[in-house]
Amino acid sequence: MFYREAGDFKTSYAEDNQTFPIKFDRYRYYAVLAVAFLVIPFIVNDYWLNAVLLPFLIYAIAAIGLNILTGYCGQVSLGTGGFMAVGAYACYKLMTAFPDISILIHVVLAGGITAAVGVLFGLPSLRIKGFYLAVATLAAQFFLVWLFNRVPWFYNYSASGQISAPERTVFGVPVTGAETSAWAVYLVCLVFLTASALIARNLTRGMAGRKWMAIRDMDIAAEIIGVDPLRAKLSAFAVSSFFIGVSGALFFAVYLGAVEVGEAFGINKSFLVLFMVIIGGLGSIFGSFAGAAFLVLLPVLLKNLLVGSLGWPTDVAAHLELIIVGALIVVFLVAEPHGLAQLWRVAKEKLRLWPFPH
Amino acid sequence: MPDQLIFAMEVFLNGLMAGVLYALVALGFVLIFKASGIFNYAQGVMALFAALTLVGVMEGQVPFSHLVNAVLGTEIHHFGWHVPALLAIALTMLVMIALAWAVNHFVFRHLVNQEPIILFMATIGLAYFLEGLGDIMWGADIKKLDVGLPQGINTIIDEYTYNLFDYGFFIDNLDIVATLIAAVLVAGLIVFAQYTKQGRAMRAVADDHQAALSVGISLNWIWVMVWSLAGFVALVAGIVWGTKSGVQFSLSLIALKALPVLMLGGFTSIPGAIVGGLIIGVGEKLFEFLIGAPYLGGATENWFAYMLALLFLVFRPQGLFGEKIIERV
Amino acid sequence: MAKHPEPVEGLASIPALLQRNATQYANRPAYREKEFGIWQCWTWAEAEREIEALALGLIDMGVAEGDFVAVVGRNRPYFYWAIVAVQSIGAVPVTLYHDASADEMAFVMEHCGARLAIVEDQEQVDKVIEVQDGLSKFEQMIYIDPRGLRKYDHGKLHAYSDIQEKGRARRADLLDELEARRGKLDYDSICVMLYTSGTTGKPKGVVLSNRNIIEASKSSSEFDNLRPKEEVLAYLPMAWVGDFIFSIGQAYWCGFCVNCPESADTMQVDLREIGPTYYFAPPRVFETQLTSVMIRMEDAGRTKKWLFDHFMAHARKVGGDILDGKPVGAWDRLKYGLGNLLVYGPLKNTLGLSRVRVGYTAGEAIGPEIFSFYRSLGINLKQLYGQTEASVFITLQPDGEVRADTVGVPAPGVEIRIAEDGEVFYRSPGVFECYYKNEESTKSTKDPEGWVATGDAGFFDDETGQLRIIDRAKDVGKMANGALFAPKYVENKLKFFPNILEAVVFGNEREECTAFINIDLTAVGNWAERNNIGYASYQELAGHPRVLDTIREHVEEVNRSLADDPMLGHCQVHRFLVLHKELDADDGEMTRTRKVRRGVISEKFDDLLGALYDGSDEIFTKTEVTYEDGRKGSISATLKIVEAAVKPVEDARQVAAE
Amino acid sequence: MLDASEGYTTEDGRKIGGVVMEMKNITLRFGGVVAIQDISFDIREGEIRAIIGPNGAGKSSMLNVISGFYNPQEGEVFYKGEKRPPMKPYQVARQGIARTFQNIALFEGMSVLDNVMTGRIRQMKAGLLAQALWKGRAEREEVENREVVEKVIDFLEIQHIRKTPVGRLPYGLKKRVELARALAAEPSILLLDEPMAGMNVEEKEDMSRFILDVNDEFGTTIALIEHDMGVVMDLSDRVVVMDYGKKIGDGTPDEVRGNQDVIDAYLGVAHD
Repeated sequence: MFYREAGDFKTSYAEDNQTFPIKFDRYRYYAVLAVAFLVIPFIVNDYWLNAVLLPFLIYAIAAIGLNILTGYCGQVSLGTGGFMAVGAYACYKLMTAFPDISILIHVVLAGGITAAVGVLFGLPSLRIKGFYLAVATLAAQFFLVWLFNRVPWFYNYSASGQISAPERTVFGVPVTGAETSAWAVYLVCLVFLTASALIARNLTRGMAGRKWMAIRDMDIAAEIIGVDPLRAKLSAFAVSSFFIGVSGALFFAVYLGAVEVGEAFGINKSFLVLFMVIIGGLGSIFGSFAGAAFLVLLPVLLKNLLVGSLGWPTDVAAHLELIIVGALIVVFLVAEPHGLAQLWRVAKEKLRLWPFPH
Repeated sequence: MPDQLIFAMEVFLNGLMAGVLYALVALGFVLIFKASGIFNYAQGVMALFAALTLVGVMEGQVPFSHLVNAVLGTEIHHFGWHVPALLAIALTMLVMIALAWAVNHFVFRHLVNQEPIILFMATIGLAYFLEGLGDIMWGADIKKLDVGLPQGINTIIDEYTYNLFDYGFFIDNLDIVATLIAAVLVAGLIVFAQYTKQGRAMRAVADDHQAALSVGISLNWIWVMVWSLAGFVALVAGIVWGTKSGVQFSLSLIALKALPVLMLGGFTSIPGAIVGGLIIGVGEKLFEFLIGAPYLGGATENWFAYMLALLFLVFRPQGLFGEKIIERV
Repeated sequence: MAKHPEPVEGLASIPALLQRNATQYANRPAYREKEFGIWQCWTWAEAEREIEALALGLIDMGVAEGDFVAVVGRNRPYFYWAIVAVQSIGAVPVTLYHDASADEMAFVMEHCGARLAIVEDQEQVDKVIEVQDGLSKFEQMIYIDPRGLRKYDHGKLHAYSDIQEKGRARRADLLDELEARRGKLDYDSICVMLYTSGTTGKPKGVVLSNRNIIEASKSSSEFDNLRPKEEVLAYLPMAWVGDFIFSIGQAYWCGFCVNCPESADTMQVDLREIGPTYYFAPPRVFETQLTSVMIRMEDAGRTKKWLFDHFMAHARKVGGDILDGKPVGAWDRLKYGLGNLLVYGPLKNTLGLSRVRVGYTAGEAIGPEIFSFYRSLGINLKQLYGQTEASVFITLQPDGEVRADTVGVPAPGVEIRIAEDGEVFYRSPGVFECYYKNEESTKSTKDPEGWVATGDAGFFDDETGQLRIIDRAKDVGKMANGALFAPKYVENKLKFFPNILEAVVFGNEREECTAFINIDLTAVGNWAERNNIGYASYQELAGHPRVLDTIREHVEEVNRSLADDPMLGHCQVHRFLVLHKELDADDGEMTRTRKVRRGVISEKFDDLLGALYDGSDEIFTKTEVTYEDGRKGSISATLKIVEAAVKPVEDARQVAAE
Repeated sequence: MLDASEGYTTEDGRKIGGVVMEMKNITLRFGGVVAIQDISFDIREGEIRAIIGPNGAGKSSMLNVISGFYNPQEGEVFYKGEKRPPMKPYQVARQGIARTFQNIALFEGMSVLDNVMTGRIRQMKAGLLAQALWKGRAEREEVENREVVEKVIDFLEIQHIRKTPVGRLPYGLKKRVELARALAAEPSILLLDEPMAGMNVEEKEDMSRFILDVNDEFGTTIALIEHDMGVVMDLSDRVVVMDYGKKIGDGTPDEVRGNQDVIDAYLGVAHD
């Protein structure tokens, strides 16, 4: 309905395979960026930051990561929580070991380390396929959590066995520790998310992405036309784990501040992120955003509705949430396996064809 | 005879028993997987759900009382009667069958011919749903379950072993009973699968959906049946574990243990499930006893099974008893 | 005697204009073609280099001044370059319809004595090879697409790119020659020779000078103030004068960009992508487009349908007036604005017409319904009247004075005279030089004062002062009772019904009028589907009683409207039949521009014609047809003759007799 | 048999070069089953080489050996004069051997364009980092290879479905897309696995035209297997005939037509 594509033609391949080939989409994207960077920082308050924005931004990064592995390369992983933990602990060790290096660099390095670990646990993927692999990744999940739990070196021998982020600043503004201000924290995560999305987009629209998707759609054929399965899969694991590591680092350092590995990065975290990807849409960057937003907002809404408005006991609300989320997963897998992203796509097509039905 | 070895033997025996229970849960997976290609992650939660329901029925709890109270502001909790164990078990079984029907009717009927991984993720969703449902029906608090299974140290073995190497093995009666139950169950299932009409139909379906259909076997019926069977297995597992360590969320984590068991045994083989279960049970107990506790700070049971399965898979992807996969173009 | 305007600033030829654009608009796009998934683009400077290379190559091949060069292909930059290149070396381009049959091509090429042919691909090459032995002057051929031509003998066959390569290679020593030749071109030298499809007889070669083309382009461009930033989509046959004027004359005069679609069947998509600002299409195109819009809206959801109908109704009410700048109430304007957001805007967008600033239709009369539909959307669609001999423009409709039933006021520099028998004569700088090798028809068409007979009958409408065309002058006959007989006028009225694709009305020298009718397969077929009427073929559908009823209603409606017009009241159709085959250019029943060949048809179907008058109520007939692949076959059918009610006209005889 | 060194000229005047690939005494077994038994033949620069035979003759196995999907237990493969060590399929592909599949193996989740682009793997070497930033080599390669691919798309006349997801295409078009993918690799040998399988006459004609055009335009060496004898005879320059894993004929279509064993095999005379 709002699309005016006449006269919007492409004279170069660069234009043709840009991320938003349609003018209208492009402008809408710019608008969103503008609001995210220039408006929200001025109006964001602590409640919104901690209840909605931060979790959304951070989970979105994780979701993008998992989507690359599962949605694009077709390798299902239940180890997300474990890998986030790696990111978190790597970041913690770096922060404490090199206090005067910028936290931003630490976060990126943490991602790098996670990527390495990811590759390690990705190795079996050459031999194991489908949910055999999924189950195998559980090994990563449990082993890593156990590792950070039991080896004191990781939590610097602190009595509590917890890790807690010391104060670090970016351009003199504290972004971790007790003295942080909402807008700064928000911006840091936003920057990481934007960067992640762009990188992911570039990878998935290029040869790397094609190799991954080839493996996903038909691994044997892919190998016969020249895709090295091991390298393709490992690169997927690496990239995916990198993003997940970054999100883990932010989750710990910027969001929670103090973490006990068991509860922060347990198996449920793995499932949560997996659900985000399924509900959002496998094989779609936008889907990762949608899924993250959805599963972050849902509990908040339920809580406000049931507990806030109706005054139900919180545990009932929590149980209801489990039921709803579980049901949603099934519903999406049955009704719309491609998730919210597909719904979005369809809606867009309808708008483009308006007023015609097809 | 050195103590170390004796302790090891005790650990071994305990591991064996734990293994039997793993095998029991694993069986639930195998049943469903063979018949419908679904890898039912929710098996463990089903066990939890079964146990919760059993307790609820026995103590005459009002289902959904929390929810009802929350909505209507009422204060209802119990009907005030107590149901004898056996009847309660029967009732619970009915609930499990109803559940089996619902699961097939509302979920998997619509997911026929989907890739296994999709089905798998669906069962994860199902697991969440059941967990939530169980909690909201019966409340999330830890419950004691007692259907009159013997518990406590088995004095006979204790004395016998004491006379043997003047050290009495601690073997819990419950474990012995459980082992027996499991053994019976396993035997029963095998007999069922091999010698009954339904069993053969089930195996036919497992081999080839189309063929099964063509000889007039109703897939839906078979699926409801296997889900009910799985429900039954879950119920038994629920009773045993519930009695052992109380009915609580951690119960559903046993299921996760069953996964490596299956990866070892192969998803399609009943004997595989049993052998796998024993290997895992014994393996993790011994590993913890010999290496974990002394050198790694303990609690290695959390991951040993998975690591073992993972390494194992890398070298034999189809598991111990699984069929070999030949790739074609 | 017509005055002979002289070139401004020495812009005496197309090549001269090219030189100007190459400097003045060096980096503005001159040509775009959809190929390999994107719009390949050439600026004026680049186009100039391409053309120069080709021109040099042609000289290198030995093409002499005054040679005729046949250009056969669909709209592609390469062919436009070829035309200009040929001009710049003093030779004469002759454009041919690329869907012409081999012997049609043979006739033209032999008539103009082409030495060289520039064609598109294997298909065209084969066609020429098939006939080349019969061509006395023909020597060589240049092709653009090498696909499948590898194994051909390249003695007399050259690849376009190779010729250009040679040209570039020999630039140093041939450039002077080229400039010399280009320098000689003036307003009187021949710009192009176009063959009129000719509704009767063999095609005639219309010789147009640079004066004709440039003056016509100049004045018409000023009339609609076309600017360098216009975008046009070149999709109409290159052999047709219109395309030559729009895509070369005006494009070079104004320096705007010509866009070529990827292929005929992607035309709609490409149109939408480009979104032209200056657009021409024959009524038929608008017709089919409207039909498809309506069909697509049929399966729209309820609300959508309602929105559409509601706002379209409003558009019909005020849309035209708003476009003509007439006073319209604020509320109506507001509502129209809303409609524009919800319906018109998206609709125009999907049709690819949202950027159209000036749109023209011509060649046939357009149905008032169709016409007003597009205008009410806010598309500035206008009519013009013209012909090859006039370098297109005779009359044009000025913005804001647009009517469905008139063709506008005389174009700048054009004088018009109406003969007493109603035939329209005109005189202008655009008037053609002569018919090539055809003295007498030149004489018969163009008198010494330079007045040209259009062959159409018409009159100036009193209220609007615009010209109104009734019919081909020679087709305007007298009926037995002496009343005026204007078949085309009636046929158009019939064709305005979406269900009727073609109509041929007879009645000259006869007591009463009758008609052959072609149904529109898309429209009627869709109707049939919705009323679940099964049919296997065009023929079966055409014979269906309910279809015949519908057509009869249409005919009777036309009769009623005719009855009100004293001059044409006697042209009411008394009896008609629906033809068992679609009239087709391949069977010679229509021209390539899809004008009905009345003569041919009445001979070919004389049995049917007989039946229409001898009162029989059905007739069996057998007709030979040509299929796409050239094979011949024959179809036979029994056709019903349908009676249509007519409305008596009072003393029409006197009116006609006066 | 022709001498391995110099080439020959086909009756339609195409110059056929030296040997590109030679199979020497290939034997392939699956467990006990012998799929290919001691077969030798060669493929020459620029020719259309066909391997025909009744179903189950071992044609596909042979193709899979050439494309490195199976490694034969005995025998040697010489490629461009050098003995080819046992290698992974993707390594073979990167040597410039592209193929299509009997039952189409396209990537259903990707657009036609992306599918064909995957054919360019060999040519696109930009590192992960470059791709992540979409700068320098990655960006350049993307455009350059897109140009090549578009030429192929244009050549096979699939422009109109460029951006359609492969999953939605009819069978005939899928076959063409698959050919496009193989062609995009600019292979030195193009292997076609039953290119006409399951096609109607019209589609077969199109496909044959494309195969000939490909060989004609790009001089691509083509090795195809097909059980439909008629088509093959018109297409190919030389034909290997297999039956029950053995080679029973090799030579020009006419020579093969005359061969008694071949006739028997096709008329299904009982095997002893």
